[in-house]
Amino acid sequence: MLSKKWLVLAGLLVVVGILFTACQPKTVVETVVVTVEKEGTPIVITATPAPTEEATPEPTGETEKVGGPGDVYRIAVLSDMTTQNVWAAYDPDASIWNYAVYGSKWPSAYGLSTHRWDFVPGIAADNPSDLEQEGDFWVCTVPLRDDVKWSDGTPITAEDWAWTAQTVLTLDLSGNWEAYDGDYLDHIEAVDAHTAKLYYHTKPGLARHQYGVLMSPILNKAFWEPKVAPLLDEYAAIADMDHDSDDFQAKREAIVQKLYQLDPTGEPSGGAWQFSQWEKGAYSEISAVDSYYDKGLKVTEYANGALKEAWPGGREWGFGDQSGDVSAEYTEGPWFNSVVFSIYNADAALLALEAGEVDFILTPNGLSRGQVDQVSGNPGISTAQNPANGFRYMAFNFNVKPLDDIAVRQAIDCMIDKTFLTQNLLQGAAIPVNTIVPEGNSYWYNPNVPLFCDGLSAKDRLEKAVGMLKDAGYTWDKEPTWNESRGGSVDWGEGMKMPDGSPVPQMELLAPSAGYDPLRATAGVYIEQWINQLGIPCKANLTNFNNILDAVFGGGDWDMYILGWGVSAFPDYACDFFYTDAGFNVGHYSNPTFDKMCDEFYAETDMEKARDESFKIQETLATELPYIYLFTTPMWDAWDNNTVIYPFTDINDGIGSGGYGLQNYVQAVQ
Amino acid sequence: MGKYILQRLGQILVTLFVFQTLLFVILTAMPGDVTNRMLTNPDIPPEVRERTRQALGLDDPVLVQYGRWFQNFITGNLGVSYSEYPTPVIEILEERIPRTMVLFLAATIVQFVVGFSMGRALAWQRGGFFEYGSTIVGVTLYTVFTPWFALMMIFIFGARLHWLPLGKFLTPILWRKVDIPGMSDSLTKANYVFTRMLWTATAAFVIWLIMAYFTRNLSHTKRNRTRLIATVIILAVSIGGWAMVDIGPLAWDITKHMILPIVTLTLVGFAGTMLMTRQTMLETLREDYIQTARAKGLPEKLVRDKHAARNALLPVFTGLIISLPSVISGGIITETVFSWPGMGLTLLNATTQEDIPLVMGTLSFIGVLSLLAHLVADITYAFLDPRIRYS
Amino acid sequence: MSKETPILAVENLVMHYTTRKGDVSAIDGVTFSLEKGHSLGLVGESGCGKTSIAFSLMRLLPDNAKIKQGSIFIDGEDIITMSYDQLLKFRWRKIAMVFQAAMNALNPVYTVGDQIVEALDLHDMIKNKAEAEERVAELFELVGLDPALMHRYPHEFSGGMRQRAVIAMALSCEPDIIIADEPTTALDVIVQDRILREMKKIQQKLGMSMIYISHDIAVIAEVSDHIGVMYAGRMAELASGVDIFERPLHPYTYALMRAFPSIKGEKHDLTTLPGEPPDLLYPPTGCRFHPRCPFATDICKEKQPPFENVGGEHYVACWHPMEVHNDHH
Amino acid sequence: MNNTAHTTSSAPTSLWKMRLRLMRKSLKTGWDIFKENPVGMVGLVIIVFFALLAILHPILMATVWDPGTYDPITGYDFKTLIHPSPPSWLPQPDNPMYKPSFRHILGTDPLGRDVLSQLMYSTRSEFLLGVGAALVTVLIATTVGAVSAYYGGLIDILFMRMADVMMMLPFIAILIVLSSLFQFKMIHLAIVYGILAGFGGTTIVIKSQALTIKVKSYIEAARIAGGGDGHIIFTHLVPNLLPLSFLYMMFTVTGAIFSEAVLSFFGLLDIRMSWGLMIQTAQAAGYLLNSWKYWYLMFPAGLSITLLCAAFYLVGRAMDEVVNPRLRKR
Repeated sequence: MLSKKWLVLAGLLVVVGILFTACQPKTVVETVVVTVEKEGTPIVITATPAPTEEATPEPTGETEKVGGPGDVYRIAVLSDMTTQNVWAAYDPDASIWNYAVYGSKWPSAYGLSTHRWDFVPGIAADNPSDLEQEGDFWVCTVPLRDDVKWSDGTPITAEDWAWTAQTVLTLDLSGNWEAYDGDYLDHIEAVDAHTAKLYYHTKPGLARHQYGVLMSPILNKAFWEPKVAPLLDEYAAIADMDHDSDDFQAKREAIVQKLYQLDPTGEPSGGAWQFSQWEKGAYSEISAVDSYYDKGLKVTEYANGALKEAWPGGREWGFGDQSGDVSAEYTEGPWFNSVVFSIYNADAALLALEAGEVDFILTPNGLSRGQVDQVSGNPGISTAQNPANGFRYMAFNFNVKPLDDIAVRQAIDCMIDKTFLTQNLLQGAAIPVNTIVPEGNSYWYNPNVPLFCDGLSAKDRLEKAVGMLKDAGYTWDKEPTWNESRGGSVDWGEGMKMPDGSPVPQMELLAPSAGYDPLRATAGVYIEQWINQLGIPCKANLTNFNNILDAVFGGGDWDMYILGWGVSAFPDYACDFFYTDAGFNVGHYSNPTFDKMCDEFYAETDMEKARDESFKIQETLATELPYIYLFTTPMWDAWDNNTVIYPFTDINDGIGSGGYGLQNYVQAVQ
Repeated sequence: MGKYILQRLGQILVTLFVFQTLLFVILTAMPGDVTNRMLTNPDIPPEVRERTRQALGLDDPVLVQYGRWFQNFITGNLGVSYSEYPTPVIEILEERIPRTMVLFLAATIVQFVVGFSMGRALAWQRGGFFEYGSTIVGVTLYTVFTPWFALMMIFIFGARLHWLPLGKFLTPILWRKVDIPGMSDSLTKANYVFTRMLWTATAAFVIWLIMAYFTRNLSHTKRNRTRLIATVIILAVSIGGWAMVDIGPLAWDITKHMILPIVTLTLVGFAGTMLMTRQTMLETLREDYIQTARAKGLPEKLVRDKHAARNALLPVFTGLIISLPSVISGGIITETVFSWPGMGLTLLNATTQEDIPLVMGTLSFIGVLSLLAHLVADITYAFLDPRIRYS
Repeated sequence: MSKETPILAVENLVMHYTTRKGDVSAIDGVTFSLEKGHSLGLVGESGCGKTSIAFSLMRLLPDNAKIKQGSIFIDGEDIITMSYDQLLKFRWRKIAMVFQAAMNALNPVYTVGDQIVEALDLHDMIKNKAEAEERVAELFELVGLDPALMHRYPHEFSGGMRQRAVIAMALSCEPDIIIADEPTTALDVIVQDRILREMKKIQQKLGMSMIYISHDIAVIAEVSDHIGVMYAGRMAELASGVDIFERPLHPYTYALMRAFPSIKGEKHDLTTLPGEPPDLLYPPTGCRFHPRCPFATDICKEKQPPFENVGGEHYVACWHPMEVHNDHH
Repeated sequence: MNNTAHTTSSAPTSLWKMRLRLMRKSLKTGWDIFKENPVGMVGLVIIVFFALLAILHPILMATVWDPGTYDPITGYDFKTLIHPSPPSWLPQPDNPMYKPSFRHILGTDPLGRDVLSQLMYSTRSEFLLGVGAALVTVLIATTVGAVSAYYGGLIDILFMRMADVMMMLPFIAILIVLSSLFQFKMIHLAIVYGILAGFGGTTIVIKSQALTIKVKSYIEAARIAGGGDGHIIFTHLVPNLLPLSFLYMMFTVTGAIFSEAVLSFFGLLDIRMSWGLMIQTAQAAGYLLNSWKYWYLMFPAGLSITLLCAAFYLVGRAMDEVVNPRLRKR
């Protein structure tokens, strides 16, 4: 018995000892020395300031096995990729986890620059020609570079593009393939190997042309044609059926499913990386394409918005006035031999970063504040913050009185103190948003939309809001008043009546539950209070995310809700959301003037003019307030500054979500 | 015994039918469907959502869907995952089942051995420091908030002490360089190794059983010695065999990654087995044959291990096997924290993504596994308890 | 009884059970001895301490039982002071036991043969498996069981067969003493009788000593040379079987005999004793039987009667033994 | 015995009075046995402690705690606003949460809400959840067990098959699926958990106990005296099953609270505040890893879950020794 007691005691001591050792506050290591063996020569990499004699404790075994700087760029991902098949990847499996791994595998004629989201050529040799009418068609000619090659050495040609477009149009693929929009695009013709001619049967706007077809992926015809041909034949057999019949849909879906299941093994890459291996549930790896045609491409960005691209061979391309201050300058890689994406959960990923197991954490929503806090004291880890490319908003149902009244919406907007909400309540976990285009999308962002009650105190807000309502004819049994006692609070309005004399009905505000998103839940609870202060009876219903979707988009009964959108680079979503009777216009906002502005915007083909129109649209929406934009979240990224450096870290939506870890630009610390 | 097993088999098939129906009812009654996800993407027009609904047959009458589900279940066609469209569910399950099985079989065995031994000792030490100490520690661990506990285990043993890896089930940096010749393309390397590890374990176990069968008639001390030697030899051969093949280091890598989850699962789970063993032991100790054994002059240790524990083993063992499916579903927590891509994690992800076919497939699998466990429990019980074996 | 070489001698044994409510005086100053080859029957109501004595003799008492004083000599050795290791060798080899509920005395998960072999193996009675089987077969035949049954499990045996198996097990190590604790309670009368006769026969054949324990004095009378009547943890009367039946001196013995039909067919009035056996947490003062005794006087309440030889190896603990006698005749 | 039966049918009140007296007596004996088990007492003390916390919360909110600051869900300490350079106990620019101080004894969570207030507020819902689930379980298990044992036959087979299915269901997995697909609030969780536990293993245990009671002579007597089935089940069978049912209540409470924590942790429950949600909030904001520095975000809630679950479990175990004499020390 005695011996057993000792045994237990000893066991306890061991446990306590382990805990003690583990919990000791981290000693701040000024210098981190990582010794890596490469070809027999030990290379000592030091971070600031200078190496000390003391060797730091051995990191985990995983770091040792890295071949050396520039060998492997190790990214922690939170979820596995789901498919290797490009057809599926651009439709049902479109996710950051897939794009991060091989998003750069398929070339496009043009694209957005990684850093500033400028419209730049991909495999195109120069700007596309202006759209011209040619017979029944609107045509545009795109010159392609003759030095671009697939990883198997064959050139990337206009044939590839034409074939890709034709296949998508024939099978009427959905998802991101919709960029080859059959409502506009008729076909693409390969005039010669390096000249493509686009034929539209309807005049396309920016969204369909520049931000559509011109940016769509181009697949390798030689590889895919034999595999896809039988499916096209199958489709041809059913093409004559009634396209709205269930039978046709089922058959078409079966064909599409086969397409999505085609084995892509051996598909040549048209980008900087080619697929190397995928260990399901554990990691995936891509390796650098040595012959990548853009390797060494030097990009110079000027403060005035101009841009210059210079290839090692002497080729150059650019726009704007390429003079004055250079705001950024970077050279495209890839600089690593391969990229390994290892799957961790969010917490383990951070531990892995701290332990030197990974160089970067790729998250769709950025790191959380606690995680940033955790690594902030770690000199070996750097962090960067960028606003997310999206916004959280509150929407109104125009079929519910009095929410159809602009005065009510503006009064509510007036009551919502976004600064208080984001800085105090959400304690900096959110950034206020005032217009539908996120600030990070600098080309399209309108910084001067009208604001109500911006910067006012709670008292002034209330008084101004009440004033707005009164002007619109609303009355109360007991008007909401500011009460100086108790440090200043509001005596809620009671018995509010609409201009026609009927009482304001009970409202419900749907918001995601705190478990799903504490930010929106908290915002919901506070907005509920603010609305109630005005005398509009409102109850916040914090509920399951899917229930909100069902109620709102499933044609259910709702008054107001809080959700969020992640948005695309081209701001035509503003019109998609609010065009009369548009599918996403669930609030039934209807404004002929707005529709007209959208019509113009949709049809615009000139970037400059489109920008002016977009600004007007943003102003209208900020005044009419079918949505009240609340806030967006900051995207935090963290990386191991002992192993990797980025040429720039300010990028819309963050390095991870916006730049997929900047695989083409990241460099090893030398 | 054959009749007994057949009878149980019949009952189990009925239970399976009820279970499947229940699943279908639950999952059909839920609000929303997969196409909800399309709602949040402004790039997808509502017509596309409608088209998808049609194509997936979500607008069909419930009974038609029910019939289809059943037909599919019987033919092993669990449909196509929505979240990994169009990967067949069965393929996803095939990929993840071995990982879950390896981890949880190992964890269950360790947990059982620890819990049973502790419980056995506890029953013998009523009152006093040892009993109250282990009960309190055991129950605390049993009720500790598992996600946090698991994370702290990683934090302490992985991040701070650097003894063990930080989750996952393999080291990418090591695996990426290894090519396994002759491996079929459809398989991942990990599953190739996993399957072989499972087979080795099964083979070793079967050989051990055969050995145990042939040594059953030896006298007690001799039998123990022989079995110990044989066990060591079997272990040595299997480990030695693995050490010699090329994929040995990979298996070792997986094993290293398994230690922490297993320790965690054992710590949070052993108390259940321990307390149950203690209870059944206390009940068994009141049996007359325990007095007989003592009267025969058996030392207490033998009375405990050979007579009391052997009988207490029956309910504890069946309890354990029956709890196996819940261990796997409880593994959702462990798998999530340890980034272990098994069934639990699959279920959680599928659920949050409303990937109904995958949810159904996973639950069906857990159901089938649970029923198999029941069957195994019944058969094992029959083997352990001669009263059933010979009636 | 001659005092020269008793195989078993129990002297002034006092044993208490510790419970939450206090000490239960289960055995209070019991003295008796048993000679080699003889048999002793212990009789009394349930809870009178007879089974406690049996367990004391094997030193199989539960943890909360404490032997306060007295000694138990088996073959000249005091088992109370014996070390645990010695005790293990002693059990079954010197003193074996046939348990009360033979139904449950066999472990259901081992074959009957194995359980007997286990004892044989433990006490080095056998060298190998063949010898073991031979020995078990021998034992089975001795108790009237088919040796082929040795590989069967207990649940495949009938009640009588199990009883025989348990007896065979008790016999296996050729002990000097066998305690049979209510060996036949659960069996039907015919089987009961047959088994008892056979046990007696075996005992005589092997020259062992035997202690029978039963609540049924008639059963005891059948097989025992001497009979000890116990009441509330004390020995009330101890005499040869004939003496007990012919000349019961203790009122309790008398009442007990009236409570059971005689196996010899004599008819008695079946009178039952008034009252319940005492709660041994708070045992009555003086003679423990006095609350139920029709002849009790003041002295019975105050003083414990001595356990005295009243002649002819007839011991009794009663202040008024004669009155019983008179009443009987 | 006939007499008893007669009393039963003619004067049920006196029978109940008698039974109450008996119950009080057996409660006292039970309590005496229970008292001796230190482990059980530890559990009981913990439960009482939490019960006090739960009761104290509304009192504190009504008296010392200003609702605007201390409300567990919407509370926010506006002190932050008026300090241009906050003293050390106030949130700092780099660490916006309150550290534990006299003002906020357990600090504030990442959304600036008082942790102690959240903890106490949640205690009440945890109790309601646990006890609610336990009541449902006991109600179902006792009724089903008694009915199943009393009638036997087809009813018995049906219920026992059902128990098999229920036992087969992996609880957490099913709850995860259910709570994510239907919007579960505490009450739903309590009911669903109660049903799952009630129709499952508990029923089987209760039924076997009921079987042993069913053959007791007073049941027979009641039947001979002409007591109806329902009457016998609810006046004779069920009361005798209650001690065992009560024991299983304890284990249900543990299971229900634990499930809540896990489901909340995965963000699947539709509730405003709970212990699990407190941890989830800390985790979602990324503070779980930094449990040592921000101990007040994790430990109060985490420890409460462990303590209360363990407490009910330990009380259950101690009660087991009361209800099941075979486990008792002799």
